[in-house]
Amino acid sequence: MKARVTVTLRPGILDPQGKAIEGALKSLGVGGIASVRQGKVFDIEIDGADKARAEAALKEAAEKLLANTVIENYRIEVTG
Amino acid sequence: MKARVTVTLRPGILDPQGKAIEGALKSLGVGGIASVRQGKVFDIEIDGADKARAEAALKEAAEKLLANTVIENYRIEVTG
Amino acid sequence: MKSAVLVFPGINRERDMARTLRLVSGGEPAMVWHAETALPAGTDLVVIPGGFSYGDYLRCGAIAARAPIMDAVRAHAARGGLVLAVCNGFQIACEAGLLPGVLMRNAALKFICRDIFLKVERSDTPFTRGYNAGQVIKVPTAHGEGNYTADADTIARLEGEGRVAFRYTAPDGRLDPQWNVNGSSNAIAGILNERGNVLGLMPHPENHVEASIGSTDGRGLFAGLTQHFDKAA
Amino acid sequence: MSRNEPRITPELVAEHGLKPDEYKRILDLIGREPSFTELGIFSAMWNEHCSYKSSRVHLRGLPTKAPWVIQGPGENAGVIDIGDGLAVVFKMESHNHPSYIEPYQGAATGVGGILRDVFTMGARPIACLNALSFGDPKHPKTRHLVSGVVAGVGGYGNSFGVPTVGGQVRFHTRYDGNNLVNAMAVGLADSDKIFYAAASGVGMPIVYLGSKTGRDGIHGASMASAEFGEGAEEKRPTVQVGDPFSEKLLLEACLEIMAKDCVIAIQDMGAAGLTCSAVEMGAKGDLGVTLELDKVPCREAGMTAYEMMLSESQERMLMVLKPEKEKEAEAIFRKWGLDFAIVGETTPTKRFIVKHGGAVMVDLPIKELGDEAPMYKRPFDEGKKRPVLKAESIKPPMGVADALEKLIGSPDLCSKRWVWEQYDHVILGNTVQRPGGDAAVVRVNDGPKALALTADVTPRYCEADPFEGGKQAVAEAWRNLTAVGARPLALTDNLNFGNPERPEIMGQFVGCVRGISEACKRLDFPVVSGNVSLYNETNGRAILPTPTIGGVGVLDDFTKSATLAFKAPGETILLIGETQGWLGQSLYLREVCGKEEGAPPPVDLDEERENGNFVRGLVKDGIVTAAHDLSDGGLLVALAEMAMAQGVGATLDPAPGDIPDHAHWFGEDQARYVVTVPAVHVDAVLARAQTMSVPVWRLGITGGDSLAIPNERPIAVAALRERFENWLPAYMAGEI
Ligand SMILES: Nc1ncnc2c1ncn2[C@@H]1O[C@H](COP(=O)(O)OP(=O)(O)O)[C@@H](O)[C@H]1O
Ligand SMILES: [Mg+2]
Repeated sequence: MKARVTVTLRPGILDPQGKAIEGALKSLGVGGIASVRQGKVFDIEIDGADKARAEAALKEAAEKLLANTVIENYRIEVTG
Repeated sequence: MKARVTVTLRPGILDPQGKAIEGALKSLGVGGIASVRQGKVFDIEIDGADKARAEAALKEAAEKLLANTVIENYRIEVTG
Repeated sequence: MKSAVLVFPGINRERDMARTLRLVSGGEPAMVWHAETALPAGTDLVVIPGGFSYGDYLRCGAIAARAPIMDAVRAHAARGGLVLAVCNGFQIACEAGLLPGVLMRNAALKFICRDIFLKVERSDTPFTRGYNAGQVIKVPTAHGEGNYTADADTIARLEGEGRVAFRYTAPDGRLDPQWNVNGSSNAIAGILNERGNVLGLMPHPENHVEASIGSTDGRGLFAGLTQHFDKAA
Repeated sequence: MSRNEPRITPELVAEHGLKPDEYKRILDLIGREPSFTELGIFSAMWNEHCSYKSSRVHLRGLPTKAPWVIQGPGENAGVIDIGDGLAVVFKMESHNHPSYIEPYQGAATGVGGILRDVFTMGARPIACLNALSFGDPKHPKTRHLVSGVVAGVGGYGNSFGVPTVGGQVRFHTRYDGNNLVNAMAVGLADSDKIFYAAASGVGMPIVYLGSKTGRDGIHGASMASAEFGEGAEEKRPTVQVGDPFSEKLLLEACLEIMAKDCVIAIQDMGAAGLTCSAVEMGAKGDLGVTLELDKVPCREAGMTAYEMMLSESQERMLMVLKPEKEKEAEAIFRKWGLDFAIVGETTPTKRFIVKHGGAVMVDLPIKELGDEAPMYKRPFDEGKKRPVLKAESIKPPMGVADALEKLIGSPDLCSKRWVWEQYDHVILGNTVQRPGGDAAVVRVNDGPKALALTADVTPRYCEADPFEGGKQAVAEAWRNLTAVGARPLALTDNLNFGNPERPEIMGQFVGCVRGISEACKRLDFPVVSGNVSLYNETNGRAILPTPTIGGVGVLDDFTKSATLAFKAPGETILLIGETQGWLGQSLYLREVCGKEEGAPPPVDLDEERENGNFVRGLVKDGIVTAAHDLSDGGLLVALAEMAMAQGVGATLDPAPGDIPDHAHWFGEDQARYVVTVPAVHVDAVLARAQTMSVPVWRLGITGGDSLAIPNERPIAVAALRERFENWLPAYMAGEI
């Protein structure tokens, strides 16, 4: 099974990377960019075909390692 | 308008970080993880309401900066 | 030798580089701000120094590679002018298309600052003429993303065309994965472009040019460049 | 006076960490009920972190003066004169609580904060150190904390571009719920171009510089002054994220405008952000300050006055500008891509006035905000002295060789390479002695002058006897500087303790400060800056008392510094100082015998001074080929460290026999050094020692590839080194 875990910064937490990218896009002359925030995606292959089990494993992975839940939120999608 | 650009490594390009995360998840005892590849997401706010224009700007942003197209693919979604 | 050291926001080894150029070549390098669009007239050598341009945000070197000054650097290289790109400079040069490949996270996923050993693969380039081919030098590394990677064709071409300038080895010059500090493909530490006038390398020869501060093994690179231009002049 | 703010209730007052009598003090001071924003300001200014209300009365006793001290405690950092028109600016500060909650960002912003303190004064940072204390390696959180903290310290310093050249790492179960992250920064400035926080002149523009203000770390300062309970993790939304990139820009921009003579006063925004910095600038200059919050660059929409005044967003500064230089200064900041906004002005009124959305949100007497902060003489109990343990009463559970191997591979004594290799310690090209020696040595500009830098404390001694422990921390720092050949000049202290409302904790604090004070006086080693971190305890269990000392010394010629490695075979090894075999509170007792008992070794400051001056003289005259001071683990551990450094062994003389062997080899008597001397110089050294009445003993001869001790199995240096290097990487890889 394939899944994607998307990890994004919680609202209000400073995103220095996003800020720098925003500045760079502006100075490259890319029009209309108002703000950028950067996050991560993890594309994960999981053994087995039990969706509930996969979701549980992904949740564990996100909580234990993929996301720093002090400053980040995460979302899990099993894609097929 | 809000949009998301997702940047992932092209298939076949080595991903040491994904590999390491894979190993770490295994040693944490998270069950059934077969492989992990890491990518990036950019949540972008764009001025104006013209979707076609926004998409053009996002494509420009991705091509010029957000993705290193030698090793990365990107996908654009205007989400609202 | 007239050298120009590029200065990007967040770059932080530009002073180290300038000081070494001054010390070894005797000349004062020009410090060139990233927003400039031209290099100082008569520039022989462009140096893209190490550091954390734009905080290494997005991808190391990505934002700096798109700075206004880089068009001038590309033009300089296209004319056959020399470009030395060290550490973050190497990353910038790859992002700017001056050199092939990418520098990924170190295999150990950690920043590593350590003296390492480099085998100088050839001595017939302006950058390496201060060394003997096969010589092993000790220089410091300090980076988190120096794991050189490229597709198999590119690696094969680099090897086939003798464009690998430096390799991570054991102190005796032996190839040994234990001494490949960041896990680079084929232990590649430094490469040349096709024309041989752009060198990118991860370690910091500029930090090893005085016996009292570690070693003088880095001097050869700068002394060789100085000679190259003195001869030409 | 202010609209839409919550009503002040006793609950709200309590949530702000203000005790009822403290609130009454506020009412008496301003003669009315404070607004919500004002309450926030009082809580920030009057908490332990900013007001030093429990510690102030004791800190007054610290010696802070010497002819070479330009600025003692009271500014962002201390300043000392090192001659040639140069000054060294330095300070250490803790970021303990934030690093427990989010180790990477907590440690990173700790480094960022202390760097700002240093460059605010006009100095370019040239080195960082860090002293880290973690819980028991077996505690489930420890590995995660070590990994995050070390990555955070490195992540910030490496990107900013300053070498991190020294520090300390220790483990003890008493830090389980409260790890310590003490970061020190050292900068270099022209001694006649130091910048201070005191504003001067009425009607001068107050400028906001750096990054935008967000809701980061609101209540950070009050959190740093609260004891942890079970729910500590809930304080999470206050996490600050460091941006070393912006800080590097801020550094360059600040130094550029300082060089252009634009600045009247400057102050970084650290704890309690805009509030603390604005109040300090005004109060120190005997002026009032008016702020217009509508002009403050904000990262988020709809921020309230309360939030803006208490935000601890990083990488920000406040500056009083020479009005005629406004355009020039602004152009510099714009060039570096930083925010620049005039947010207020100085006034003659001595009032602190804050306006937002057309309303006056704050109107307070500016001097009293700081001066009238509560000050407590908390009751303290220094506790009973522990018994002096007789070496004879401690049975050695194993032989000397086995004990050495055990000690050298223990968490506190093993190599910290895994840590310092994650720190760029060579950038700037001036690192003469890298981490791993007694003190780091950093060349000043192109030399020949150099600084020696160290951070030290032995918490187990402080716990067993706060006064002796305080003395020892200073003496050890002084000794480390001396061992490389430097003249110790001054120190910064970072006093980490538990809850001062408990008399026994207050007793530790008072005892340690008295000890520090005593040692500083006798060693001519003044305190020029420092920081106090209290309430480091969880569920009533406090950390070990940990008064970290950051020492700075100077060498006239960097090429003459001594290193600890045995250099060549055939050299005579000499011990300087008296050995009684003190095993109480030793690492031998803890690691080998499994006991933490007894009184710690006493520190005789006269001996320290005389032995140290003797060693420094030998180094200066180039007579010794290696020098190393003795501390944790005692004599044999020191010899092992000297042997491992370059792989040169030694043949050692037998223990003298008047004390038990294990006490000879592992006792932690103070004021001692080991040096090596080429055979030709031995007589001269002995003669010199005699004229100076310094005790010297011959220990053996360097050479071979093992440590050979009579009647013990030979200890292979390579095997020892393997143990020494292995523990930390193996632990971090989860193999131990
Ligand atoms: N333990 C101490 N010893 C000496 N000086 C101290 C100590 N603690 C704090 N100080 C001094 O008190 C002043 C205020 O400290 P602090 O609030 O930590 O500074 P900042 O506002 O720069 O964070 C500083 O000048 C500091 O050097
Ligand atoms: Mg400060």
